[in-house]
Amino acid sequence: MVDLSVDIGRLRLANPVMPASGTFAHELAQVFDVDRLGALVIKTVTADKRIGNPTPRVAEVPGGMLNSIGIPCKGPEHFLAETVPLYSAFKAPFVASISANTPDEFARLCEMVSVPGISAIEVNISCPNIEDDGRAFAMRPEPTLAVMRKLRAASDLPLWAKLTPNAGEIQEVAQAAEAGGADALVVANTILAMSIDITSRKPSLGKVMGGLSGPAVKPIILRMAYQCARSVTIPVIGCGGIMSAEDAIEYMLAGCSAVQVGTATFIHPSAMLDVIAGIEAWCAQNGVARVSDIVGDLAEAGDEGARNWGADMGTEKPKSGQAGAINWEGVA
Amino acid sequence: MVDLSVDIGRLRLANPVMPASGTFAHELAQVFDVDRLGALVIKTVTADKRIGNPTPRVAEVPGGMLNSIGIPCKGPEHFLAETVPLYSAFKAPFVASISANTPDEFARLCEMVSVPGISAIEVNISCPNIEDDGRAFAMRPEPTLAVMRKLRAASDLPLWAKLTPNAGEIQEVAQAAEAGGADALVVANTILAMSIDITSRKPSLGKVMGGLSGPAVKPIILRMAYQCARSVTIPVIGCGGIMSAEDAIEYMLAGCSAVQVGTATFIHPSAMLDVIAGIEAWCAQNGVARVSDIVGDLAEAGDEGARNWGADMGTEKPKSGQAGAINWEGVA
Amino acid sequence: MQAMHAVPPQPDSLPVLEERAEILRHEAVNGEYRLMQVAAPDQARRARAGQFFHLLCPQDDVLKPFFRRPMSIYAIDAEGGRISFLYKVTGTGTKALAKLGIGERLDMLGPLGIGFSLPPDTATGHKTPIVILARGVGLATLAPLVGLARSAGHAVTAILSARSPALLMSLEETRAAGAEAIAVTDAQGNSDTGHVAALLDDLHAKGRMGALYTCGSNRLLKLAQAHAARHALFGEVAMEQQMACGLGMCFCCVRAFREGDATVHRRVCCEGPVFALEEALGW
Amino acid sequence: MQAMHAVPPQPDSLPVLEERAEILRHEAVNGEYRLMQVAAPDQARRARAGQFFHLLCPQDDVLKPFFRRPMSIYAIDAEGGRISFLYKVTGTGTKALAKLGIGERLDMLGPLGIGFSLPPDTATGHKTPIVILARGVGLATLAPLVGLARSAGHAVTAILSARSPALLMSLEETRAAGAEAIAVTDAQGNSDTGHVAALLDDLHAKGRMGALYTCGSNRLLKLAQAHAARHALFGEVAMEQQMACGLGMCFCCVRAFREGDATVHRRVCCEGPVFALEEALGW
Ligand SMILES: Cc1cc2nc3c(=O)[nH]c(=O)nc-3n(C[C@H](O)[C@H](O)[C@H](O)COP(=O)(O)OP(=O)(O)OC[C@H]3O[C@@H](n4cnc5c(N)ncnc54)[C@H](O)[C@@H]3O)c2cc1C
Ligand SMILES: Cc1cc2nc3c(=O)[nH]c(=O)nc-3n(C[C@H](O)[C@H](O)[C@H](O)COP(=O)(O)OP(=O)(O)OC[C@H]3O[C@@H](n4cnc5c(N)ncnc54)[C@H](O)[C@@H]3O)c2cc1C
Ligand SMILES: Cc1cc2nc3c(=O)[nH]c(=O)nc-3n(C[C@H](O)[C@H](O)[C@H](O)COP(=O)(O)O)c2cc1C
Ligand SMILES: Cc1cc2nc3c(=O)[nH]c(=O)nc-3n(C[C@H](O)[C@H](O)[C@H](O)COP(=O)(O)O)c2cc1C
Ligand code: FES
Ligand code: FES
Repeated sequence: MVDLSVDIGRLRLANPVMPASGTFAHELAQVFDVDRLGALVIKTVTADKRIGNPTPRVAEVPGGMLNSIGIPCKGPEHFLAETVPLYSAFKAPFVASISANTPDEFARLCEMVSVPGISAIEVNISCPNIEDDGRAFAMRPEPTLAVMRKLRAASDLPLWAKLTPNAGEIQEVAQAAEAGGADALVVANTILAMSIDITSRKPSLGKVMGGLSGPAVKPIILRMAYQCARSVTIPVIGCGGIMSAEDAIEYMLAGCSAVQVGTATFIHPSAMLDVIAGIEAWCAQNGVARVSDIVGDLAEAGDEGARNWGADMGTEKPKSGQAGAINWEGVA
Repeated sequence: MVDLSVDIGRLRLANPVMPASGTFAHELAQVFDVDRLGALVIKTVTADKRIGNPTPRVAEVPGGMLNSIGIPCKGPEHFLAETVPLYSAFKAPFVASISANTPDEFARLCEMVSVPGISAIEVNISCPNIEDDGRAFAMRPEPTLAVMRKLRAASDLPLWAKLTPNAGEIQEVAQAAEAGGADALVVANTILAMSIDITSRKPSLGKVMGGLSGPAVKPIILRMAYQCARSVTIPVIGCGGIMSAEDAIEYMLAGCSAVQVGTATFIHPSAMLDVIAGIEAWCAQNGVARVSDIVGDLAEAGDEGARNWGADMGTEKPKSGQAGAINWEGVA
Repeated sequence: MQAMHAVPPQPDSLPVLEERAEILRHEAVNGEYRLMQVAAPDQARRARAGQFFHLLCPQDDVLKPFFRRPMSIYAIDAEGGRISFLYKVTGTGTKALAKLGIGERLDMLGPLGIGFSLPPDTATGHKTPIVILARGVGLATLAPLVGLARSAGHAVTAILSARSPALLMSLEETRAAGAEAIAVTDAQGNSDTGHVAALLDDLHAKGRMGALYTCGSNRLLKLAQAHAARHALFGEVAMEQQMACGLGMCFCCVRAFREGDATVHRRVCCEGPVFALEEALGW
Repeated sequence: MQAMHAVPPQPDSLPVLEERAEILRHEAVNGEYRLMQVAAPDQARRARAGQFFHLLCPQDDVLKPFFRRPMSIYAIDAEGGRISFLYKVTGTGTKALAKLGIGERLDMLGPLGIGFSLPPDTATGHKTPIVILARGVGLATLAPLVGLARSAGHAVTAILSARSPALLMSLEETRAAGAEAIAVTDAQGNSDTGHVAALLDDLHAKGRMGALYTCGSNRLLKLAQAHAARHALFGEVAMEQQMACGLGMCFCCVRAFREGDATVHRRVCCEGPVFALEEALGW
């Protein structure tokens, strides 16, 4: 029996797998029992009512998808009256995701939605701050710190800061989010991207540019999750391109306490269950009693071990690799 | 007959396709006549001698590769004595790529290599500036402007500034490069990424993190190339994930005057010839007399046209799409 | 979030299954369309006319096609546990689909969405006669409505439109189900709005048009809306939009609809694909 | 840039071709290795023992495997226009390779790299007798050297090492080529360094070891280096390293070598895969 539970600050999850915001809703309960998930993170809700972006809102690219859904939203009143009762009826912890146009509006919304039934609030600071030329809050450390401080003051619930991979130096943003009072980080949102239909010569998306997600982004976001995990003391939740248990384990070895699965659900609606089952099987096979033990358990880089081709003389142990023989410098 | 020539500032190329730095060398002439390429861009040369990074230096990821080759280099003297004569013997324009640890070292190297036989210098400002905490020059606009000014003063050759996609706001960096005197931009270098072998629990690369290239990055770099092309008046050369003529045409429609092909050459050594032939064929089929005519020739986004499924009543023309019927606002 | 309902909105939307169904038949119907029949007993039992399945077309390199592809149910054999699709080979996804051989398996998610509903009885307590106006993909989507309506006792007239007679499908099947089928084609010059409008006027005059169903053409949609409005008829339209999740979660599949004075977005995958005729805005 | 040479470094490195070669034979040799023969007349004509081909193993979803895979030439039939590979099914690439059927095509880039050279004549003007020390992949890489050396008049002794007798390959072929073959295995307990060192001493004493070639084991490399140094013998080693381009352009395939007092990097793909025995540092 593998212990799959993980702690995200003071919130204990039965397992480390949950949906990514915007890729999950109660309709998935038509396909499987969503209470088997570690948590239920729902689509971002905004302070204002929004219609979302023009269609086409999605496009396929090699190894992934683009989306420019935007955040269609019926506003916080509808959220409190309809959404909260709906999702708090599930047994798995319900995590709201919120966003707003300015730090103050964000804080007011955060206070408004800090109601019973909600286990944590994911604050989607990857969206535009109109007080900073429409740059996303999490593009830079300073506005991140500022908005997180206001959000922290507005709620006693655990706050998960969702970072944007479009930032140049995500570690610094991560540290600012921690300093501002985040209980955990979600690394990360989608990467701004585009594609063009060369036949019509049009951008594939109605809004021209949109967010890339799916397998293509995994190596990039994994790197960012690794950098963030090494830069902060709060838990990091990895999110980007996870399609399988192996992908999730990579994120956990890189230092993530839990993972979110987005795009994979669109291809296989029960992908998250496969990830949970796969993590459990891998732990069992590898003698891991508690999945939390593998968080950050990364070995040192190097050629030895798996790569020691030809060092196969019976029982003699492979010697340490060539890295010892040479002075690796001038790293560029 | 399609006119494939393009102008990169005052340098005319016979066609818009050239190799990306670090993925081409004279050895490719064993496979095909490299004088058929638009230009020959070679591996970055540094001011100091370097051994490069520890092995493993490459890894495969879904839809692409990671590399942490570093810049093994025998120094500028060797470059002038051996490399320049070797490559200037080819008919295609020879483009050197250079890099250094500080702005002054960079400028000195630039002056040193501004010799006959070299048609342009690609300045790889995507590498660490030790005077800025090891951040790449092109991570921010200010150091970009500073280093480009020094480089401009050091050489009369065309200077192509190669930007890093790890920057948070690449348009601002692009504008700084133009302001600093760049004759063209190359958008972009590799995206910092990583992967982990979950069996050995080791990073796949000896240096842990490395640059992602190949099809996976195309939507991201295409977006950056599009943003840069709209932010500057100098030509932009697109570089990232081009595997086919269609990919190259996407970049040109997005505003790129030429393209560089990197990783594709590792899979199919003659990939660049296929891209050239494919561009020519596409132009011929689409009545494009000069390939330079498609640069930036992007139609407006929207549902109409290709997407107007069901508007197939004989000869009647499809009406404008639903975008007209609804007020697309609250874009998020 | 829009449209929150803890219980599925219609009894039609019973729990959804992801199955790897075996292909039983797979053949070209004409130069553009292919018919595919699969064995999927649990899904066939749940399926209703107007619903669709979200098909995972075989993916090749770089996971292309990445998304599933929505495909209407062309025929349901609940007892035999079979479902058929009639699809046009269009792009990456349907081209990959077309290569699947008999005995191979296809990953299908569904049934999804809200199907057709039948019109209320007439004022005199009779079964309302219905008219179906189909073109393009509508020939597939509306096909199972014929059987549904006939077995509920409705008289059915189907106007089937296509570019050429070779592209007309379901003509025989429609007649075999006891419906009248009228074929119009561009090639014969009788498929334009004028001709079809005259047909509808005639059917209405004869008392055979008490409700209107359409799918597959924006022009026919406008025409149907005009006629339904003029005569205050019950009507439905099945809509298309690109889909990612197919389940109502991603909001990519919205289209604009009239709701009183307002224009609202509805998700084709779960609030449709069948919508009230008068509310559709076309595209 | 390192090692600039406008002309190829050896006549061996003649222009390189990318061909889609037809598979003529493809079968399991034992539980680990497979033999594959392809028709590639132009490439076979250029190929030399010790060189390799860079194979594009069939790619499945997400272009996996992404890189080509380097594979030594196991046998060359220049007249018949055929090349053979002997390979171990290891990971993604070789697993995909193993699925290719006879008549299918394999995209091969090559021949690449620098092959084996034969030792200079002895002081007395005789053909120097050579000893081959092979294990693992070395059994494949060194195989064509036997024929090359035999046809140039060299006496050849091959010490073939494996975990078990079932994994020994090329024994019969080696003998058929007129070489002496000595098999040692872990299972029989005669493959450890002590036993092999005694064999080498014995061969040297008998005047049968004038040059040494090795591949496939770091232990055997060290052993060969010690013996070659002690007796001042000519020697070569074929090395492995992960490759991307295979052509010398990317610098991913470096290994460390001794060059006088310095340690330098050389690219296995184009400065090797065959290197002077005394310069290799092992790994
Ligand atoms: C509810 C519903 C039912 C449908 N039923 C049928 C049917 O019974 N028979 C049939 O032939 N076609 C039907 N279609 C259309 C069918 O889904 C498309 O032809 C198919 O998705 C095209 O995929 P492709 O990869 O071949 O084309 P591509 O053009 O390569 O597809 C690119 C993208 O656009 C989307 N797309 C392209 N055309 C359409 C379209 N008409 N509607 C929605 N998305 C589209 C694809 O799903 C994909 O995401 C239906 C569509 C919907 C929404
Ligand atoms: C010059 C040369 C000649 C070779 N000749 C033979 C031969 O004749 N027979 C044979 O069985 N094997 C040979 N090898 C080893 C062979 O290339 C690897 O077994 C193969 O690349 C493994 O690929 P994979 O996808 O199955 O394994 P994976 O482990 O999935 O490969 C992952 C990555 O590591 C690389 N890699 C893995 N093992 C090796 C290795 N031993 N050497 C170099 N790269 C490796 C792969 O190329 C790939 O880039 C040779 C290697 C080199 C460099
Ligand atoms: C269709 C779609 C809608 C999304 N909407 C939101 C959203 O509302 N809020 C948010 O924080 N992230 C949103 N995301 C981003 C995802 O939560 C996630 O960060 C991203 O998709 C990367 O994970 P993946 O590769 O597993 O999909 C959305 C992603 C997709 C694909
Ligand atoms: C193995 C390798 C080595 C590279 N070396 C350099 C380099 O020395 N200088 C440089 O500016 N870019 C270097 N690059 C980046 C490429 O020039 C190019 O920007 C990147 O690979 C994206 O293009 P692609 O997707 O077509 O490969 C290297 C890329 C690879 C894969
Ligand atoms: S396809 Fe996802 S909401 Fe309709
Ligand atoms: S594999 Fe590219 S240099 Fe050797």
